[in-house]
Amino acid sequence: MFLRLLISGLVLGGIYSLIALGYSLIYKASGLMSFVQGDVMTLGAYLGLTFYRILGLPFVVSLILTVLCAFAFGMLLEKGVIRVLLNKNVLPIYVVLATIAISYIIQNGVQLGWGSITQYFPSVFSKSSVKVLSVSVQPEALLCVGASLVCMVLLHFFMTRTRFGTAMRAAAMDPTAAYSCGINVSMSTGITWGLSAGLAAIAGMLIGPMYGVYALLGSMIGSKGFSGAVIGGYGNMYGAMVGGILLGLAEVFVTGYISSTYKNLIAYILLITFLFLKPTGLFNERAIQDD
Amino acid sequence: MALLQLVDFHYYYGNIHSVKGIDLHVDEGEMVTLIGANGSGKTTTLQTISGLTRARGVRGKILFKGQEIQGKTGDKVAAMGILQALEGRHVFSKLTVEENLKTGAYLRKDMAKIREDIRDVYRRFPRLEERRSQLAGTLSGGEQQMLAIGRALMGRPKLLLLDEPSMGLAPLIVKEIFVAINDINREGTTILFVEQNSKIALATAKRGYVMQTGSIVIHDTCENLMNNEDIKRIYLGAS
Amino acid sequence: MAEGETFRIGTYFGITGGNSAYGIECRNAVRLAVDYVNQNGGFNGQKVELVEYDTQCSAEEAVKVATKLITEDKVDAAIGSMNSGEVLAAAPYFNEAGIYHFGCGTAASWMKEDWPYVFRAAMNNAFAVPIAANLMVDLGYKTIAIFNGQEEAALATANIFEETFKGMGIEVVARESYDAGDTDYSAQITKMMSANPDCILISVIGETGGPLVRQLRQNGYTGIILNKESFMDSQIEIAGAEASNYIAFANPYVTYKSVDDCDIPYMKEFLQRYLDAYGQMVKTDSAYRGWDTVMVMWEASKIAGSNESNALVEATHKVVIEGLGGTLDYTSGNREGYNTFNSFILVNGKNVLFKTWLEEGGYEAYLAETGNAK
Amino acid sequence: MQKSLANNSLGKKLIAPIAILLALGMPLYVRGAEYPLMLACIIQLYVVAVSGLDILFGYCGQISLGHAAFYAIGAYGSAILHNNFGLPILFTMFVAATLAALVGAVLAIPASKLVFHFLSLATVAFGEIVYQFIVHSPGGITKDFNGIFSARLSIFGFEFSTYRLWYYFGLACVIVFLTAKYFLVHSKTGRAFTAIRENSHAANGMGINVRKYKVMAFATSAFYTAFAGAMYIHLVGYVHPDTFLRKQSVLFLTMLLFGGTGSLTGPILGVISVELLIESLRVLQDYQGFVYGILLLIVIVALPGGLFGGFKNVWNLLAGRLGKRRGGAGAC
Amino acid sequence: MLTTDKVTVKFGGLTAVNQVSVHVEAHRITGLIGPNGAGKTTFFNCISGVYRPNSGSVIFEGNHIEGKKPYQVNRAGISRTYQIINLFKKMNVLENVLVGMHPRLKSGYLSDMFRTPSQRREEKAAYERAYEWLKFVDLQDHALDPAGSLSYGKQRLLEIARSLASTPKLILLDEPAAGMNSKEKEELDELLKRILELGVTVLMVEHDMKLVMGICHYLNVLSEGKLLAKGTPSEIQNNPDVIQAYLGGE
Ligand SMILES: Nc1ncnc2c1ncn2[C@@H]1O[C@H](COP(=O)(O)OP(=O)(O)OP(=O)(O)O)[C@@H](O)[C@H]1O
Ligand SMILES: Nc1ncnc2c1ncn2[C@@H]1O[C@H](COP(=O)(O)OP(=O)(O)OP(=O)(O)O)[C@@H](O)[C@H]1O
Ligand SMILES: [Mg+2]
Ligand SMILES: [Mg+2]
Repeated sequence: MFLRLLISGLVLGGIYSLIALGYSLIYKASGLMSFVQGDVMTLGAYLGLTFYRILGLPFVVSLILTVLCAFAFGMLLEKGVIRVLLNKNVLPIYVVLATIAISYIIQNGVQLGWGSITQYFPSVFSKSSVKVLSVSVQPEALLCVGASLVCMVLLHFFMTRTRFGTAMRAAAMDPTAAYSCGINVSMSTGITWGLSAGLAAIAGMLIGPMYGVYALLGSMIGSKGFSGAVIGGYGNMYGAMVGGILLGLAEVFVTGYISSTYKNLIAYILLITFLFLKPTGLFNERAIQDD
Repeated sequence: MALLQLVDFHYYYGNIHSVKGIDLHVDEGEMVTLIGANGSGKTTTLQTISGLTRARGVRGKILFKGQEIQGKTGDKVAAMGILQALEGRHVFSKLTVEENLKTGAYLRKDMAKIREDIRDVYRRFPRLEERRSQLAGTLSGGEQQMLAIGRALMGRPKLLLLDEPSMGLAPLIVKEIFVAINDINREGTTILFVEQNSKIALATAKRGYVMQTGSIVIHDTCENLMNNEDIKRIYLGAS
Repeated sequence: MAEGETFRIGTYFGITGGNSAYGIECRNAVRLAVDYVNQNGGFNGQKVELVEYDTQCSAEEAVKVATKLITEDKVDAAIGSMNSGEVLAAAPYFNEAGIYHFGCGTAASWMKEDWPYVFRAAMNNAFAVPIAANLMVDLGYKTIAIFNGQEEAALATANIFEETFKGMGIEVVARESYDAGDTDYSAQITKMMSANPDCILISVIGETGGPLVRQLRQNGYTGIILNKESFMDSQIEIAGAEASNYIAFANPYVTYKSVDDCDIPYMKEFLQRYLDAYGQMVKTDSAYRGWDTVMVMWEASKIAGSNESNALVEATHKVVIEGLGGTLDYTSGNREGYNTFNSFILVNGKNVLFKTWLEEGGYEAYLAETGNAK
Repeated sequence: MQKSLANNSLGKKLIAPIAILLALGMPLYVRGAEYPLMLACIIQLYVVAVSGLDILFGYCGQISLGHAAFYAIGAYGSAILHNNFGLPILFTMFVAATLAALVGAVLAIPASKLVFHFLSLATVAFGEIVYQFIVHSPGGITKDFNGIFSARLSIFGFEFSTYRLWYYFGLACVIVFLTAKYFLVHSKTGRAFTAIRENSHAANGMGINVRKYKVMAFATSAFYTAFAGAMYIHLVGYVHPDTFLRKQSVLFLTMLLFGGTGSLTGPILGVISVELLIESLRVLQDYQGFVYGILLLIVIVALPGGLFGGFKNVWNLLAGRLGKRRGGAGAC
Repeated sequence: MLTTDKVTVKFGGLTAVNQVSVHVEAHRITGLIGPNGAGKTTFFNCISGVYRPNSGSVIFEGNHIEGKKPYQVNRAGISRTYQIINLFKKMNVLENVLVGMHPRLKSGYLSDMFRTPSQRREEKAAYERAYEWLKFVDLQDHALDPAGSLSYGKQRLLEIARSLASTPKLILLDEPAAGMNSKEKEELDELLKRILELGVTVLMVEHDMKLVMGICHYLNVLSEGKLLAKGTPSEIQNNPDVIQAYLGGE
């Protein structure tokens, strides 16, 4: 049972990580908190479903199209809503609330567009399961873990080592000064939101075949991903990954060895414990001025 | 032709008319200062040139090399070669000193030259080199001021705008800063700066504008300004 | 009430929110049924008019809506949500106001209250339990694991199952649950499987069934799955046809892939009507519940000869009609229509009567196919 | 001159809120309009809840996305105390609210070192934890996912059996709570709250025990919201745990921001407009959630100062002194 | 009045304040000068409770105050202004001063909430006193303006008024003249003298030598975290170490 639980925990953690990365990216590169990541994932799953199942395009093509659409959506969100709010110099809570409103819109919008019944997302691979250490796992799940690993490394490198990444962080800290250094702040935050929407869409396409696609698919996973991001160190890419996995393992082991009743409780207790005892998370990330 | 020219320039914060129609020009290679009492609109003017204020509040013309730049966003203006060291430092608090400097050179591609320029800044402000991997937010007030100036220099501007460069600096450093400003100007960078320490400002620059409650009241060479009785009384102190 | 006026039926369904798929289908069927009734003389000559509200699948909204229907819209009768929690919240208001009311949730709880104005024309999970539990006896199974959701209908039903199994000498070796919104059940499944039960009972509501069965099979469970209700077409789609094999349940009715799959004439007629009106097949059994509900009310109005609430209530106790899932008989006084049902097992995408399946050697074939012979 | 600075009279400030509430009571004079009356009652209890949140957020600057937890503690606490121990209702309401205030204080002690984003996350987690405790309660005391029933309000044997009667009770609560809020925020304590909101480091340097005041703000706010929760259960008679999901916390915040923070009138305007919006969207059925989201977004983007801020601006414009526009409720 | 004994503050490997012992005489203006990054602000933060010194002690009127929280230090009678202006920007000028009076007001949570008669009396008196403080720094005309709308120089004055409002025995000023022009500096000079007349002791960090040399009774010079020199202004002005590290030769 231990091995089985371990593997399910890792797989679940991989999914949380992919979402967590998006949250961390937004926070690190724009200093903002968004609640919409989980729902963008839902949207991504629906888009993927449309391209892949309904229009019958090949998976890779559907994936690329979905990510592009999500990227555009993220950019649009930033340009049409977030930027407008930031320009008005409002409190950051308005941005949070705006993302919550957007998540309502997505949740209700996909129901209008695709109906409220759970949609079937066909498997990507011909094989429905592969064995990992004698435990059968869906290939999509492995892909999910792989994707989050790759994204983690890429994003970490991008944010800390590249000029553009540093510029993004700078823009998050002090937009006025960033402008005066020649950084197109609006563009850089736009790209950030686009990227994290793209990430969420990848997650959506990968978990669609596992869980089916429905309007509230992303809402719980979204909150868990968020917790993962904070536990790891909000704004740190490695932290997001490790936090997500930790959360996945914690949930699974609590269910396995204690009771499924405490499965969700444990996630939030972990979150609040970290916030109170170590708000900088496992990776001791101090991304943005927040004091 | 003037490198920078403001024609009948106004600025409004909502209904507050904070700059009331000024004309100002800076010629290529010149060093010009803008002095004036608190709240007279100096910062507003500089920030508007850099495209950092709200475009909605602006009336009038801002010409750079004869081209209208009014309404361009900050990054576009920076790309044209106008860089500013902001009042109140505005360092990137969670970036290290060195990352701050590199960000200053964001628009440049020549890595080798950038590294050279970083060394140059460190030579001017050895203090910064000692602190190169410290987060900028934890620097002392004066160190942040040095960093802000250094960062603006990193962009190799055509026109450098400095807003109160001496604020919070020790007397020794103030002198050094102005020596540096002179050097930079001599090396070909045009400079427009705002300064409360009018004595040193007038001693450094060639021409000066004096602002009062949003208008330019006097405009003359620094030499003449230093001998102006009103200026002496208000800005240079009795001594 | 004067002749010629309309008979107003208020409805409150969760049209948006968590389980809205069910609310929407049910509402659709209610609309269909009302059209049918109106074409056929209405309620004692009165045209039926629907006053519809969305509860967003929330009990608080259900209470508000109930108050509005009663005091503002002054409806003559009401049909309520698929979600038993909402019925539980709203039904007392209708009962207190003396308004003829039908709920569509399947939980046992709200019919246990002493609310004489509150009826049901859908299955009561509690009645299905012994029938379904008997399947275990038929198969000679001794141990079972239970997996349930936390919503009223799912939880209460699982509890009754557990009681029933205990009474039959069947051991419950594991009991697991999940919360609304969870997507991943692998840990619970692992835990249940490590208890090595003969069979797994799932008592979940809404859209969870599909992904759950999929994950059960994914994690290597090949045994028979006992479901608290029929495994509907929408769920088969998600779970995949292969994974949905060998799901057994007791229920008045099942869903069909196409109209032709159905060979019960009355049901077939209804399916066709629904397909014509909405351009798609009925995917969940909630549509059946909506239709049956209106038909029972209509019959009651005919018996009563009046549309007055108390008369309707009284008349309902005399109603015996054929519903979509067999006989709806209210004469026992428990305000429930369906009192007996069939057992089915889902084999190769078809719902086969359990008895038939056993008799025709289905079980042996299953053992051979899955290698589960003990 | 100083005097007028000190006492910009309570009477004047309370006129608007009370007038609005009385206007809401219009149905009182119209017979048989139960439904609007019920809405008016719900609005009243939301006003109490949102005013509580305003003390915390509008004045003290501490964000909470978990206020539904306090609302739940009030509702469940009062119901359980009344159902299981037969204590009189008004008393159980106060006990439950006090309990929530204690919980709020305990939460605030570690939370007081967190700021904006991290604080809001901590409150989200807190809200979820309380929800989890309700649905998986020890001994099933909350009846878990089923929700619980409780009696309608009665005081000293007098039953508030109709919405009309309850309305007067609600009005009294609103007046008491708003007056207390007014006194509190226009005092040393209130100034300390605002100072913490504006700049907690400087507040600390000015001799304000920041943690203590944050704890006070949390506790006060929790008391208000929990009391509203208790009002709710004894108005409706039934609560379901899903009423206390994050959605509810967001609703409180939405109402507050809709109306405008840091004022007496803002929460009232916010509650009324959001409630009416929800009511009027009901007819849209399938589209209501979608349209609600869009309207919400539009209001956030177009009117970030809230309605009160918006009204104030219009008023200033009319009074021809827009030039003197102050920081005011809107922008903060 | 205030004595520090070998106060040391370290940030990781960096020793920002190194074994600094100074003494502040009551009813005097004591200056603290030194190059940028010498540790002056850090030293202030140590006295006012923002940082806890790694070692050494801060003794105020015979009591150890090191490690106390800022609000406790304030209550002990030490009040301060900030190098980077730290006002309550959206509160009006009068309210800023009232917040400054916070530790001297006696009313509590419940008396505030129920507005008891004694609370009412106290509030009224507080408003009047706050107004007096505004007159003291000549800001009475701005009483109802939001603090954030004042010009830089006036904001500095308000900071001073706010910190005076807690009737401190010692007031710490961090670069009060930064961003002021000559005329305003002269006014500041005069204000400092009046503060002294109130019986308040002043400890001040400032880079403007003209102001410092003119008004301070005694000077301490920090450099690289260490106390480099101390003495009267004229002694300091002629101290070669100080000239070399800080003042620069003419
Ligand atoms: N954000 C703002 N909102 C409203 N008014 C402002 C704002 N910023 C500046 N002002 C006003 O505009 C006028 C000019 O300000 P500005 O900062 O340009 O002056 P300055 O000459 O740079 O003064 P200082 O020497 O103090 O830096 C002042 O009266 C100030 O009060
Ligand atoms: N949190 C910190 N972490 C690391 N180093 C710090 C921190 N705070 C201050 N320092 C360093 O300690 C030294 C002393 O800083 P401090 O602010 O006390 O200088 P200062 O004397 O006030 O200088 P200035 O006149 O420029 O304001 C500086 O070199 C600064 O970089
Ligand atoms: Mg300025
Ligand atoms: Mg300093």
